Amino acid sequence: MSDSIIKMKGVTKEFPGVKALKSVDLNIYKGKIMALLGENGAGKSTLMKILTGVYEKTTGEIILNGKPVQIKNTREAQNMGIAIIHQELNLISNLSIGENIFLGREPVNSFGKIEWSKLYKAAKLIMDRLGITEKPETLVGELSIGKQQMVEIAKALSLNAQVIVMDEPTGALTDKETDSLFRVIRELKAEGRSIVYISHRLKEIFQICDDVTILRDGQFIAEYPINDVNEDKIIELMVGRKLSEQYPRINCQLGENLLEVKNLTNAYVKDISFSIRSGEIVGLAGLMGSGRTELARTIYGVYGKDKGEIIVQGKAVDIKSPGQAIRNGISYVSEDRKGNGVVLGLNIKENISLSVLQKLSGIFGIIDKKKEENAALDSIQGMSIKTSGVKQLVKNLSGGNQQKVSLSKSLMTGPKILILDEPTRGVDVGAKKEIYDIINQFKQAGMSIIMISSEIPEILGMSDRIMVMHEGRISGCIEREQADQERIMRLAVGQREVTI
Amino acid sequence: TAPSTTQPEPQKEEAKKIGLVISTLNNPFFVSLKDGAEAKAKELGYELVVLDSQNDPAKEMSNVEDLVTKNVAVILINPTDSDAVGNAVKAANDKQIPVITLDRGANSGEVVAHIASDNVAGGKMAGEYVIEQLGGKGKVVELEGIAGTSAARDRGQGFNDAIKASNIEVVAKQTADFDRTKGLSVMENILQAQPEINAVFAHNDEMALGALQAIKASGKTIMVVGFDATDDAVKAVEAGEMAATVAQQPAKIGSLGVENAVKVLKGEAIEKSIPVDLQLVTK
Amino acid sequence: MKKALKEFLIKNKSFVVLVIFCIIVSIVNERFFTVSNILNILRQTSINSVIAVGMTFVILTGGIDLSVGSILAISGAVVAAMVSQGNNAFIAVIAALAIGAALGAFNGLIISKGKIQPFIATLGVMTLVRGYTLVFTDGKPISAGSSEAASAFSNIGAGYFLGIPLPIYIMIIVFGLAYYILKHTRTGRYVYSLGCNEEATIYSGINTDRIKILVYTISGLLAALAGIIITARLSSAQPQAGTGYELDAIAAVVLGGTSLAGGSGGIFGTVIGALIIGVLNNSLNLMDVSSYYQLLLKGLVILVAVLLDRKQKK
Amino acid sequence: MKKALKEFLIKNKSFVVLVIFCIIVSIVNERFFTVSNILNILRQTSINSVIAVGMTFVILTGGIDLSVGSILAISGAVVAAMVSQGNNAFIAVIAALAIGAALGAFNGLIISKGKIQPFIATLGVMTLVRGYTLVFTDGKPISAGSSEAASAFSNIGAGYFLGIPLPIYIMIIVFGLAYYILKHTRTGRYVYSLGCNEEATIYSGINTDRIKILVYTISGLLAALAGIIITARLSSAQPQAGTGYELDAIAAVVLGGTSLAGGSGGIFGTVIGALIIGVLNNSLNLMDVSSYYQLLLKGLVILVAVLLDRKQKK
Ligand SMILES: Nc1ncnc2c1ncn2[C@@H]1O[C@H](COP(=O)(O)OP(=O)(O)OP(=O)(O)O)[C@@H](O)[C@H]1O
Ligand SMILES: Nc1ncnc2c1ncn2[C@@H]1O[C@H](COP(=O)(O)OP(=O)(O)OP(=O)(O)O)[C@@H](O)[C@H]1O
Ligand SMILES: [Mg+2]
Ligand SMILES: [Mg+2]
Repeated sequence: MSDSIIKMKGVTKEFPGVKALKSVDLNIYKGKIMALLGENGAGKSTLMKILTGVYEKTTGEIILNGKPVQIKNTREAQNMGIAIIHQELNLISNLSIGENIFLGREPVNSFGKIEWSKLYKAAKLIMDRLGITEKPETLVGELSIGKQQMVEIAKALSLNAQVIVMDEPTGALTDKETDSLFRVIRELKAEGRSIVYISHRLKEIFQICDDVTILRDGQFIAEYPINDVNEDKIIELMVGRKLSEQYPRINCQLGENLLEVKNLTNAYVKDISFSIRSGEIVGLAGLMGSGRTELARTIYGVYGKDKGEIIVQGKAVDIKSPGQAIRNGISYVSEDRKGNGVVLGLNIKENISLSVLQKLSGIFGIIDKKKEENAALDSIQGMSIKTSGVKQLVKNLSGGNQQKVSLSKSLMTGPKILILDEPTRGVDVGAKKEIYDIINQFKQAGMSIIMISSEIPEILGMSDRIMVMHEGRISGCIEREQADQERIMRLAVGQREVTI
Repeated sequence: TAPSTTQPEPQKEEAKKIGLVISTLNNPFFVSLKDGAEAKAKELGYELVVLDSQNDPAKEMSNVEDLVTKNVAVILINPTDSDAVGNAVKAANDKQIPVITLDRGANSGEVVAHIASDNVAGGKMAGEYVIEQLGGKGKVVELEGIAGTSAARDRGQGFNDAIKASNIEVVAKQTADFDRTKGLSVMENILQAQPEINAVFAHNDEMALGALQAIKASGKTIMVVGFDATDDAVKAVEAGEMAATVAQQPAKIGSLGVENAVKVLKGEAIEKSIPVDLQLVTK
Repeated sequence: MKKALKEFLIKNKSFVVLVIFCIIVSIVNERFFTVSNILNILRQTSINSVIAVGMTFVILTGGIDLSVGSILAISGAVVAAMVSQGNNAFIAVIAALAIGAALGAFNGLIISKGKIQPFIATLGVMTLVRGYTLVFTDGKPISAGSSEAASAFSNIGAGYFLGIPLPIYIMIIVFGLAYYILKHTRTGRYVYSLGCNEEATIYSGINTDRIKILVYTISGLLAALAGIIITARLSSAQPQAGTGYELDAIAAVVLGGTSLAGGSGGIFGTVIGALIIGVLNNSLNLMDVSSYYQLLLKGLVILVAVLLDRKQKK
Repeated sequence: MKKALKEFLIKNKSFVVLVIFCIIVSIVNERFFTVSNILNILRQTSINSVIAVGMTFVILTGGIDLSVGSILAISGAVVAAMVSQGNNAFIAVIAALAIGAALGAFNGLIISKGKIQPFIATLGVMTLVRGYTLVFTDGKPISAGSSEAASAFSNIGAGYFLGIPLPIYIMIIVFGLAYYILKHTRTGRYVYSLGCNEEATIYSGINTDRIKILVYTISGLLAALAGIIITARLSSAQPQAGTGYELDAIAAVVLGGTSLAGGSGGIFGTVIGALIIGVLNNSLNLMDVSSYYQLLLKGLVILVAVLLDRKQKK
């Protein structure tokens, strides 16, 4: 085998009450791309945080170029040539793109003044390479999540590191950006740099990785060259059993129109009209920034509307807040779980019950703790949430499990109309399947589901009908039978359909 | 030095304005002083501008500067502190505005008159009364005002000077910040610590009245002497609950201040030092 | 059993601080650990405790309330004025509580609907209400008088029941109710959730504006209650009453381990925090420490207590 | 051009508030808008401004510094004591500044390394330092005396250069330096970054502990500078000097549009905020508003100003 630049040996990490890593090994080879795979909560991010000095390991060894090293903080890791793109965004929203990219490494003149022109020129260079078209002076807070993710990548690139860890970098990206990223990754590889690549999208792994390392339950399972394994094999190693078909789409009897939107218009979306029937899944596709999230949040009452009507079960409803949306049977699972999907500081039980405490409490608003706990336990079981108990803080769950908590919370309200915004972002294959099964279950029960997703295979696999948005408008609507990747992309970039 | 501007021309309307910079209005004593001054000004037909320094010499300085800008005819200052007021007085001096100090003096700057009753003498008066009532020996508690204020210093000094000669012992000396609520809780605590107390001297009536509540609740009989003779305290003395309070006649200080300011305006000569009698209010 | 105790002590370091502190003071001064002094401490603590309970609600949502001292003063002035005019004590108390609650609701309103930061909003209200109290009282204390109503009223602060001062009962009831609300009711849960993540709470369909208005109303109401107790004890209301009390209340809350960022902590901690401050004040008086050194020591104790209580680093 | 102006005004509503306020006062009172009164206001504002600049640094990181008033007092006491003992004024000033910086660094240390919340840490230090100041001064004012050193020293506060009081120059220099540091140096950017997202700042390899220590040191240093100016103006140091100044400084920062949550705002806003407070104090005095109503109006103006300045809702 080729030289390993980094060897992690017997790494163990204990959090209070959780043994996240149990003697894990990882090899990173020079000029190679190592995939790090595992279910949600397997310990991938934890292992990488140890490598980059965010966490201290409990025991174990890190060997860099044949020499054991201690990495105490991010700066030391950077100095050793190790950079990381974190799974969750870590940007300063009040600073510009350029400032974020060079944060901590700004060029200064001899008076200590930052050389702005130099900084922005250098930033522009990296941004061009990644195909980010915004001005480097733009504040990061004004960017969509996807663009922010690209800035995060630019920042890691600017470090010129020998080893770059990418923890689910494509979670928020569309295909176009993913392509630019892969191009850059291949260039980096050609330059002899090493990359650790974490993703739940197995297709990507086969596109760019050279080797795979698989973790399960905080334990090292196996390392293979990519050519020695196939997708099924990897899934089996990850979840410890075989999985059936990926997208278990089912056909249901379509019922009445549950939701009808007419001419909905505000600062973000223009003249949106559509309807959805009971037992139907409508996929909502579009490029990053096309306004899908805004549309969902407008329906959900987060943003006000300037014009238009929302009709639930034939009755026009006035929705000014999420509370009113929920009371009208509409629920929303956010794409930004850290920001507004879950309450990280509360425990699982408290999160799951948050939207329905009204139903779980009696006189004077006294909460029926027994009922609450049972509801939470049901969800944990139904969703296979990996946790030490109902009282674990959501903060300490892995990303994917947080997503399941977010979904559980919405489902608790017993919605008739469920809007899912990137429901499987950051969710492992096994859990994805579980989530699809759950979605289907509710579809069968007669729910209307709007599913926003940037993964076109998922959209194609799950939806009965696909709506595509472009610049705040619906640019087209395709029946499932006529849908394919190319047609969706054409609509997404704003090309009107010629046929039909 | 300051750029000398032309001397303010006396304008008809403003010539009647008198400024009063008062150390604080958070204390009934100074409120009475202000009331006295206001009543007198009304009687004599002058407008009185009252500015509150909130016990802060820097604010006091600003207040004097603002009065200078306003071009008042005379400034009455009740200083927050005798040292710190000096530059404020000088600021008025620079613009040839006469200054009269009330209650506390100024250690520098030109002052046409000082009207006050002496805090040290008042403390002494209280001390002597306690000696007399206790027959020259006993245990007393001293409740101090806000640490670092001149009233607390002077009254404490006078009191302690007086009892030095006797066999009276100060068994506890604690601050209650001139505040009635604190007077209550501090006295409660001292009552827990000291089995035997014969008298309490408080640097103002507010603390004395608070201490009185604590003593009443404890069921003990302890003589309480306060300072300032506020309405509430005088009532308590009349009711036989409080033994005595030192009256400084703040209203009189205020009204004398305005009276003399008017004399200055009219060009009459006035005394440089105008004492206001202290009185011991007892039943 | 032993393990549970150990866990309790690790989680509640401020409790340990309090106990150790009490032991030291008991050794130094034998009068400290007597029934009468303990009742004394509890009664003195009741004022700060009642305010600190309201402050706990506010701080748990991530807010702060600087106006409690001023609200205390105006409520005290109103109740004293009403009682002195011969009104029924009960009606006067209700009126004062209503004023406190209304001012608190006003705080909550400008913070939630007006979107002003709590620190500056309540700073403004603190200044405004203090000014109004001075106007209302003309800067002079208001005596409750010596009518029958007045003596009924003064019982609230000075009375006893079964040998224990009434303010102690009030404090215990307030603590108990607050504990129950925060632990076991919907509202309590929303308070924590709001403090942890406001946006997620809104997305969960909860009207966070209402929660904000509620916590400031509770804070105002309890500040008024504290004002009534003080006024009743002294049979007189001071225009400057309550100045600086917000700092003592905040200190009690934080010493009790509640985070100023909101979302974590609770009433039990506040009980301990208020007691630490109460014991500190009492013991410094008992030991006749000079007032300059009292300040020095108070600052030191605050720092040491929070240093000991701080969250362990990862 | 016009558009740029419009944008500026929308972004800087506090500036508009200040201008409108000044116009109203000028109409009501013709003595307001005179050279001598404007110099007067600026000089009065200098103390609060200097403190508020330090506070801006602290608040931008998401912290708060309640100890500035106490640091002001001890620095003033030290400089007065040294000058009165015949030391060179320059050396005395340096010593006082060093003490302020050291106390600020201590704040920063216990906040960063000790992981104590800034509010409670600086509350502890505020109490402790006030106590120590009382011990140091024995509760009495310290006069700078009338030596040559003393008169040289008093120039800092009372002197003029080209007809303009020296404290105004000091204020302008402090503003300018702070503006430059925040806008154009790494340190400045890290201050914003830390206030906006501490974790992300740490992940970027920045030593946030050092930034925290630095901002509190700056705050302490500037509080000491303010203490020196006051002491020089009064030729005497008061043990109770600076009490409550933290609130005025915080008010200036927030009125200037800086968020107490950290990460957004800046020095220009603080200039405006300090001026609003300065003009308010001066104009209420000029217009003969009685002191009780002054408090009332001050509270009202704070509320109205922040209501106007608040961020627009989406
Ligand atoms: N700060 C923490 N405190 C306690 N437990 C933690 C903490 N961080 C992670 N864990 C636990 O460690 C385990 C591994 O988590 P980690 O985030 O590394 O998973 P992951 O493999 O990255 O999963 P995902 O694919 O969902 O991102 C999980 O069980 C998680 O609950
Ligand atoms: N805070 C903001 N300030 C200004 N513009 C914004 C802001 N947030 C979003 N936008 C803009 O609003 C539009 C919609 O963005 P949004 O990211 O919600 O779309 P989306 O279709 O959900 O894409 P994504 O795949 O990123 O979720 C974009 O043009 C985006 O740039
Ligand atoms: Mg992860
Ligand atoms: Mg989106």
